[in-house]
Amino acid sequence: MTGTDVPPTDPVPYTADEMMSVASARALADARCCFVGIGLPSTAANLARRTHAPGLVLVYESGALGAKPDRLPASIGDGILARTAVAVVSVPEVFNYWLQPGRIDVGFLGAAQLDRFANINTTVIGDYARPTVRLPGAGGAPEIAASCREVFIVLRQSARSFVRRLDFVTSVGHGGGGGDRARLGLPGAGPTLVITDLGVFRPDPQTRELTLTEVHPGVDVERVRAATGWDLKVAADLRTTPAPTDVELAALRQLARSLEAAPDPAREG
Amino acid sequence: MTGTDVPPTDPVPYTADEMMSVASARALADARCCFVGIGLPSTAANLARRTHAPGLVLVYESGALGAKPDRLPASIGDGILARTAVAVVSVPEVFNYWLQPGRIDVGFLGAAQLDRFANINTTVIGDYARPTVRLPGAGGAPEIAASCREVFIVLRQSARSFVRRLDFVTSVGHGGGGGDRARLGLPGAGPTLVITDLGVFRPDPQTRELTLTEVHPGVDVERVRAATGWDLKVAADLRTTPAPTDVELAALRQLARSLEAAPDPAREG
Amino acid sequence: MADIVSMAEAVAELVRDGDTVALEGFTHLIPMAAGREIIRQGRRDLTLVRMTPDLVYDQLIGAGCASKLVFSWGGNPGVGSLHRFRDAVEHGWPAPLALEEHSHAGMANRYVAGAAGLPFAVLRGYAGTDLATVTSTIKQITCPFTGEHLAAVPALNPDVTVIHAQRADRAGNVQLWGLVGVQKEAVLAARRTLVTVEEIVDELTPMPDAMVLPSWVVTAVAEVPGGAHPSYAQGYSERDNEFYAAWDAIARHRDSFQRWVREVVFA
Amino acid sequence: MADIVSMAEAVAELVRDGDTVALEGFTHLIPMAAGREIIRQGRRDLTLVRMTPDLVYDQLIGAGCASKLVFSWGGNPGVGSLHRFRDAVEHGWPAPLALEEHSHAGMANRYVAGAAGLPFAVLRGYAGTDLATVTSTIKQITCPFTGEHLAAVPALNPDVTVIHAQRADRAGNVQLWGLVGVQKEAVLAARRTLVTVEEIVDELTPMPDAMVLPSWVVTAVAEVPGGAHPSYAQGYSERDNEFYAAWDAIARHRDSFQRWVREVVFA
Repeated sequence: MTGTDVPPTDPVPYTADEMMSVASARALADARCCFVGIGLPSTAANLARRTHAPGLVLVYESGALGAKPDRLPASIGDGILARTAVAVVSVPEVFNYWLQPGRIDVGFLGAAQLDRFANINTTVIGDYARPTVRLPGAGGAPEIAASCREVFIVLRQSARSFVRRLDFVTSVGHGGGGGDRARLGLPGAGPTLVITDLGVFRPDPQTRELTLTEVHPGVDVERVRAATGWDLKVAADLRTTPAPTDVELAALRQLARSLEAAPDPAREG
Repeated sequence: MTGTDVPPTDPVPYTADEMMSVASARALADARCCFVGIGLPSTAANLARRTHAPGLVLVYESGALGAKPDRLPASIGDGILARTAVAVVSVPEVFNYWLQPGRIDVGFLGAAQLDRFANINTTVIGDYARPTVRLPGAGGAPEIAASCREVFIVLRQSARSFVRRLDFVTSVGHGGGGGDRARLGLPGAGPTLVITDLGVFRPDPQTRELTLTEVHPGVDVERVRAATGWDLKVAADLRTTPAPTDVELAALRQLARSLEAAPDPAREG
Repeated sequence: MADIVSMAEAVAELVRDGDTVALEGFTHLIPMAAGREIIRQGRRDLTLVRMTPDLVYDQLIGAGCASKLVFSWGGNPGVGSLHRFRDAVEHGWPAPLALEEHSHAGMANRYVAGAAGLPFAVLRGYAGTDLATVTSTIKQITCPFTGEHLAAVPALNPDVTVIHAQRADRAGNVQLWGLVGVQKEAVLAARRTLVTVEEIVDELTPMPDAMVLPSWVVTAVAEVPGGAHPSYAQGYSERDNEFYAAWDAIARHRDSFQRWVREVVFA
Repeated sequence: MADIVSMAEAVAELVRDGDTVALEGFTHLIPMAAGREIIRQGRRDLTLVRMTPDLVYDQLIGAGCASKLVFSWGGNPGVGSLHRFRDAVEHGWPAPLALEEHSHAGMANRYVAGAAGLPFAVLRGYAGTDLATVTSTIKQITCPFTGEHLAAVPALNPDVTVIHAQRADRAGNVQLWGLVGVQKEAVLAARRTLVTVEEIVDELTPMPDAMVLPSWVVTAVAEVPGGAHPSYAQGYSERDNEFYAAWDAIARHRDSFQRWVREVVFA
């Protein structure tokens, strides 16, 4: 785990990444099924299944429906997903029959860059034809962002990731603001929650601009502003995220240990 | 078996239906795979596998690819097809991935009415909205007729089945004649052979009108003309179909006996 | 998650007058018992959707449950005619029956589009046939890359789909194997789904050529052993070809059919 | 019917300079050994098609076999970047690499159309993204029934598709199970197909969640045990996650990559 230690005001010290994973898992309390990308979303979804949401159905783009891995999968195609799934289907089927019709409650995405309307770039930094950094690209994200009933985004926050203007729109959040999803014919509600290592953001009901609604314990608004590339809106009733409980931390750490020869899952787009 | 007995000029007497089935089976000598409807086509295809074409791949619209039934299936969904198939696929898959791309050499169809261009009616006798006889309808036939590399048609011949004008075009043979399939964008060659209880017909290379090229033993041209609703073209080098051999008859009769509680398969469209 | 209920409760709850109803199963696993339950509960004005109406719809049509049929092949497989279907089409008895008629490929693709949340499907089909002249749900579409003309058919999204399967577990996950037809698509295309099963088990043992429909796309499961008869459930029963042949005589005349409804369906 | 040959013979016969080549397998069953054989045989100017380029295309791109990549997600799963892919795109080394970039849903549907003999596929996709501005093979299409606008993508029909599977029988029927990805579609869409398998057996025992590709749609089968490493073959091997992590260091620099090609591929 990377990230900054939070002062041990709580019984068990925890990292900012752990706070982010716990907050992400909590967000899945009401979801019935979740389309899971690897990395931070997979950690959150598997943590939710191990704590408050044991019935959460995990759908992986590799074709595993209702996977119940007893450790963190090392990739979206980890054999444990097929072996523990309720059903295994082909990749065309998972996109056409399961994602596209809006059967998935929550799509859980990562991002390299995010803008104030929760649009996502995972394609390039710089110009598309002559990029400074070539990122992995779209994968399943454009249609996950389009078709899930709602979308949660989890990423580490900095002025380089929370940008004024995306270099490339890989996946649409709220486009240019209120009403844009309807204009584009996107069926789902789009991003309703963005969770970072600093806090939690929700779109304004009208403008759909991301608003800081929670800061994690020990984080102040100025630190969040410094890590945001636009003029950040802050909710009037800004709250502080409850710190991870001992139970949550124990479950998260057991999960993390379960991934043998652990690569850094956060680096997968 | 129904039909008229042929005078016993051959060692073993046989019926006109048996001659039709044997001639149909022989036609599959060069095919690698065959899309099989139930009834007469199924009898022919299974007879071919048991005699001269043991490697013939049978594809059924129920989703059985490479079925090797050891008896005549009682329906296209007979369990023996799934149990003996190389692969079992869904109905959408059999049409979309196996039939539509032109993977099938021969589509073997039956018909209620046929016209001189080998177009097929299996929908209605009389007016569509107020039919005299409502027939079963299209089933898989329109796309079998469109997409197989070639099509064989087998049916009992009479002036009621070989008609001047179809009451309804369910499946296209050669449309209005030469060039029509290309104009309609139909990928396969269309009907190349029509086999009845009286003889064998092939389309004229230019006009695509059906021409009598073989009569079965004991059948004369006048009898075929009387059972044809249009002015029949007869090939200059009209031949006589070789009579069924003892081996063919034995295999056919063993197949017929294998169908327990045998319904009349010829009545399925 | 699927509720485990009796078939009578499930039909009462899920199948409503005026609904568009699909009872699917391609020769294998036809939900015959559910069809008879719909007759018993006196549903009316149904739009019946099915590739092969088979005996199950011959019975529903003859019993006066249907006002429309969406289909692609209406015969008694291996036997001959569906006499109740013919009587309705040829003579409007017991009620006129509107037809929306496709090919198998068209019907299968309509379910595919329905399952996929698309408004239409594309296929190479119907060209040159008279089907497009009598069926308004067949149109042409042009490939935006090659300019080729292809057929388009609209999605089928039944109000309720009913299928029969071999097994379900107590959570309502459904397992079927053998010839699986168009059942997955018919279930995924529907707003509500009822699955009758041969048995409910503690655990679904993985089987070759099996598919599992997760309980979260199934509304209700009812245990109905033999619920496919005279169709069959691979691993549980054989197709009753003799009954298919015998149906010809039962259905050929209105009075013998009505006697069958009285004495068998309402027994 | 499929020929049973050596992998070297099969690649020599089936993969030609300038071909459009798809090596498929979604994390599971990636035909890695066949990729190295293509490098050894010095193929050039390939259009490489694959949803997730993964290590197999990082290697082919770094070795200079490719002039174009058709793909949807080019990372090292669970690790980070594909450095050879990035070097080709960012610096044109060892050769410029043209990109045709889609989403997973778009790529999957392009294979579906290819397998189905259709010129294009329809999906709900790409709306509002910049992908359509950089990729010419994304267009809009209008539903002829509802007027809705949807995305259209053209069929993918590779000259040759290569996959890895668990087993084949001596007739060349191929069996694979577990996560089967888009392999059936990639095989059916191709003009020629090569399948490497863990083993050739006398008889294919039916397996749960297995699919069989009949030998008449397979051109050649080669027995290559471990041919998916560091990907895996369920029932035969585990994914070598450590190799995926180690690849990051090997591929990060041109010289370490070239040493790997010399010492491992040409060993």
